[in-house]
Amino acid sequence: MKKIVKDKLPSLWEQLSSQATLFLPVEQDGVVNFAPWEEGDSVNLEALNTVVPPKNVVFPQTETYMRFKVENDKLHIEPFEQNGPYVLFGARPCDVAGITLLDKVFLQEPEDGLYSRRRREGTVISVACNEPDAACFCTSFELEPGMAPGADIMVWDMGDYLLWKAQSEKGEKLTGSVENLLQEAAEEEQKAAMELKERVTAKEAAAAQEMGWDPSGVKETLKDMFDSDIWEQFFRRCLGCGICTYICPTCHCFDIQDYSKDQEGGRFRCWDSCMFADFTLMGSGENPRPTRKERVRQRFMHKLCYYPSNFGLYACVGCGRCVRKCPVNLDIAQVIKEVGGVKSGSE
Amino acid sequence: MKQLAEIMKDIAAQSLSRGEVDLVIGWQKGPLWWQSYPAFIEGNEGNGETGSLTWDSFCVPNLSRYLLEELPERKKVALFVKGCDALGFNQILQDKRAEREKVVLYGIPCTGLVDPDKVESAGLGRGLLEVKRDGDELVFVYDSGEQKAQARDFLYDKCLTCRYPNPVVYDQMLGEAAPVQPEERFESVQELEKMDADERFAYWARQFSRCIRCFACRNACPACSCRECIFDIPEPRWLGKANELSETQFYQIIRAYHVAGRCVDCGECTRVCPVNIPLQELNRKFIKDINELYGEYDAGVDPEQEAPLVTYKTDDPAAFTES
Amino acid sequence: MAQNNLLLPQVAVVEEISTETSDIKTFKVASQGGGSPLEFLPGQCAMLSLPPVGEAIFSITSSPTEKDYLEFSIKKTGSVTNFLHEIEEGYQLGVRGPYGNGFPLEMLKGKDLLFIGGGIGLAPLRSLINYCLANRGDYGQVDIVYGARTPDDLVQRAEIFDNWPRASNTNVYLTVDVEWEGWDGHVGFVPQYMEEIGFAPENRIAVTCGPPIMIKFVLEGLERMGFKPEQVITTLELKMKCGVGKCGRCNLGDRYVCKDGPVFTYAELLNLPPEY
Amino acid sequence: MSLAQEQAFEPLIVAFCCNWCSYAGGDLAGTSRMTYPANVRVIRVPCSSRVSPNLILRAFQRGADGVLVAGCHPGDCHYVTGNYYARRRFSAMRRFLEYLGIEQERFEVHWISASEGSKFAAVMGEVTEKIRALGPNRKLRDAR
Repeated sequence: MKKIVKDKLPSLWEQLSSQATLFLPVEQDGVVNFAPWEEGDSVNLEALNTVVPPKNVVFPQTETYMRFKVENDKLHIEPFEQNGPYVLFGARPCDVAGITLLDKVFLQEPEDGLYSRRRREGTVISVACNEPDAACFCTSFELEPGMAPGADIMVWDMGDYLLWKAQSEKGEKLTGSVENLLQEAAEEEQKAAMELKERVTAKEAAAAQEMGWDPSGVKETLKDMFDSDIWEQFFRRCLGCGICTYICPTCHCFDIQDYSKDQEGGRFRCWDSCMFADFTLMGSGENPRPTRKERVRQRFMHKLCYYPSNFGLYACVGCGRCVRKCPVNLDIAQVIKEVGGVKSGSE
Repeated sequence: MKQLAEIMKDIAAQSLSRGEVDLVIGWQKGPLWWQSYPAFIEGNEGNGETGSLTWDSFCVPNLSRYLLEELPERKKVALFVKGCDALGFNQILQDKRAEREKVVLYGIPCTGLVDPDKVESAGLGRGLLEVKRDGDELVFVYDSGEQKAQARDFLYDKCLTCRYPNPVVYDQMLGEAAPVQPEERFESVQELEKMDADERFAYWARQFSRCIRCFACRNACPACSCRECIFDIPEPRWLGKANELSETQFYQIIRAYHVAGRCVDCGECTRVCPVNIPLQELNRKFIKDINELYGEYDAGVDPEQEAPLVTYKTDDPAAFTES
Repeated sequence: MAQNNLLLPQVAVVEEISTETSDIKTFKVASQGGGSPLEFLPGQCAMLSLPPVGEAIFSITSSPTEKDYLEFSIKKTGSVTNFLHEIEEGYQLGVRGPYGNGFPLEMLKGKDLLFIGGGIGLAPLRSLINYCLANRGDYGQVDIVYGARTPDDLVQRAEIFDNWPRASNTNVYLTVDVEWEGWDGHVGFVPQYMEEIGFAPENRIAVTCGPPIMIKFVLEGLERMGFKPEQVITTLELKMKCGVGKCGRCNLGDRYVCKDGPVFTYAELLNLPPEY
Repeated sequence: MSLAQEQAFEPLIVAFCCNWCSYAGGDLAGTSRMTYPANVRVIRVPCSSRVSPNLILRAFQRGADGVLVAGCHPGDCHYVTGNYYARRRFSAMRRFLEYLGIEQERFEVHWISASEGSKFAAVMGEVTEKIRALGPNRKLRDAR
């Protein structure tokens, strides 16, 4: 394992950004989000979670993929792509797990070329969490706040320095390219990091235990709960906004739209939300999910029942973003608790 | 405040059991200290759920907005209103989206609500179990003990400038009137007005560049009561779905304009914004200008009065040169 | 450039446009160099692209046995379809696909087939009907019950009045919802008419498509006639965008209608949330 | 902006003109052989109060350097009161756009009657020159 002293981080940003686009958690007006790093940006590696997860790096909120032109009644269509190598530094382990869940959707047959190319071109560096907060519950999904198996490089914040461990070929390659800034980590330093990791995991697991969260059986329970009255107590307070879906590391619904000026333009895909009234509204005026009740149910059923039935895993990583940001506290942690407490058939 | 919560529980149980209303909207406590969210209690005696009603420093969501969805299906609905909620209710009345006689309002004098972000920034969030209000002070409760602080330092900015902490409309008032001591509300607007055009543009462009287009500001707003929002209409699609600065500017300008003269200044838009865009400062610009040009007007105070942008006087001044 | 951008359409030409009803037209689409832009199965769909208006998904109404073109019967309902109804022959548009599972051809082999269609719902059925008639030996008796609101709303008139009734061992039963001047055929709703005629369920598969309300009553009627859910096939229409099971819009339980459907047996539908 | 660019800059102005007064004023300017800059694209609307802020913003998004709304003089509205409402709304809108950093001159409102052909030509000329002096507008433009 390697380490980098924190004084050298500015040099690291410079060096990394000279070889690729470097996404870092950047603070602006009190909000920390991943953004392509520029000289003078205020980097915040301490913020537990960015507001928007780094899914927008692998699956941008708006992504133009085609240009078109109508000329002399002829239609010209051309693929359009604007990417290249990038480094994502500072993703939390839950964020990395979120990307792994997106992989299952976008990389399954038929493979989504736009997404897979972005995934190939990026190197993901995860920073372990030393102090998860009350909204965190990643251990409930068998994740560890101190470890991201899906990351190319794993980094632990040890105070004055970051302990650095390459976990993949891509990670080794990037490590080699910044070797000049790294030092070998001593045995006891490595040991300290692993101890910290264990401690943090144990602490969060204990907190989850105390809150009574146990999602493990929910995917089975929910199979019989489509018609349950339980949804009544959730949907009424929902405002129908898209915060939960847009800040969720695993939500991936999108829309496809065109823009144009005169006879030229482009086609893009952009995030969309199953919480929005027009998400399933058809041209005929029919809407299979006409009210907030069906939409709220869809969101939670998809994460906790439908996705697991297809991929074996919950589409939730316990990052706590919806817990922190839902304006009316309609978060997945509460839903898990409520639906887990109701045995099938007892309704 | 515990006392007020008890009164709320009793009154909710009474009005449901007497059949006066078929739904009570109040607040309930969630598992975490900052979670107090809208609660919907129905049925005879509320099926014993009225006991879960709460009132604390986090009961911030405006309940009157829910009338848009709930009222059409109900005979009569009771809800608790803080000062800002009452203004919102009146605005919904003025917009003819609710009938006064179908609603029972229980007024709550409000001494300001606590902004969880301010608690977190002060480093008080770790291990916090509960926040209690004790007069002008807040009591932060931890496993290890309690800590006290001045409440004012932790209130939402919108509460610090609140001019109507006591409901302007109610059927029954619960508790003594709260003191009215608002700070000047147009200060930020004035600061921005002092900048030059390019600075102002850069300021707002930076704010808008963070917008994720979640529409929470619209959906939380008691003045955004259109049955079908112009931003949702597919044909013609006024608002493009791409997250582009130009589209976001379009969205935010039109959103603010649509509530100009009807915005009750409750500040919910700013509160719910996940990326800290100071949306209230957009709405307040309209309020300030309308006050200056067409006379002082407080939306939501009198639902019988006409909103300033749906009326006129023949000798109105203009903000452009008339010739 | 990515070799596998699933969302990228190819340019195709609208060779012929025929007006079916006041709000339905059929479009014949071929590659720029001629020939069908896609290979597909009956019941599959394709995404038509009309920059800058956008994309919409339609079921292919021609049979795969027609190799020179794709046909789409399209009703005016939204921005894309309104635009489509304005274009002229020779217009260039984008096509991508085919999407979806198509009808289970193996399962239909050797069976008597009962088609029940309403209005524009004939579009996907027509592909299968013509496919079966082109491979007549593989299937038993073919019965087609088709109706629309008025006689003027019936589509594919040449086929429903002439071609299909003349095919061997094939019956066509037409009906309209309301009495109409000049119409001396059956008057009444499709589901009732279907039950009036009566079809034995033995060795028969029913395939239905039409407005949701019609499908609802057809399913009930088929059940009364003794059809098992496994013998009934329908095709769903939900809002779709990507066509490849990723954008989430047509998610129905753990299925995606664009990819796992749009064709489902009634038995499969009973296991899915009723959100269609 | 370099001098060459500045000289090359031809502003694009979108003028929403009320059918009954200002558009007729424009017609009169035309039939009277008065000239005004070709930079102005006139869009005929039934009344100045029909012009929604959506239209104003859309014009800026699609490349307008300045937007003008022209209607009947207060008191002369064909629909009696339309321009009184317009006066309030566009006053609020104009100040709001300025608050967002859009120079005031880029959004103007003028009252031009059907008989004021020369005023129509003069206003179009003035507006064009003001915008020319300000330079191109990028502030609300859709850059795609």
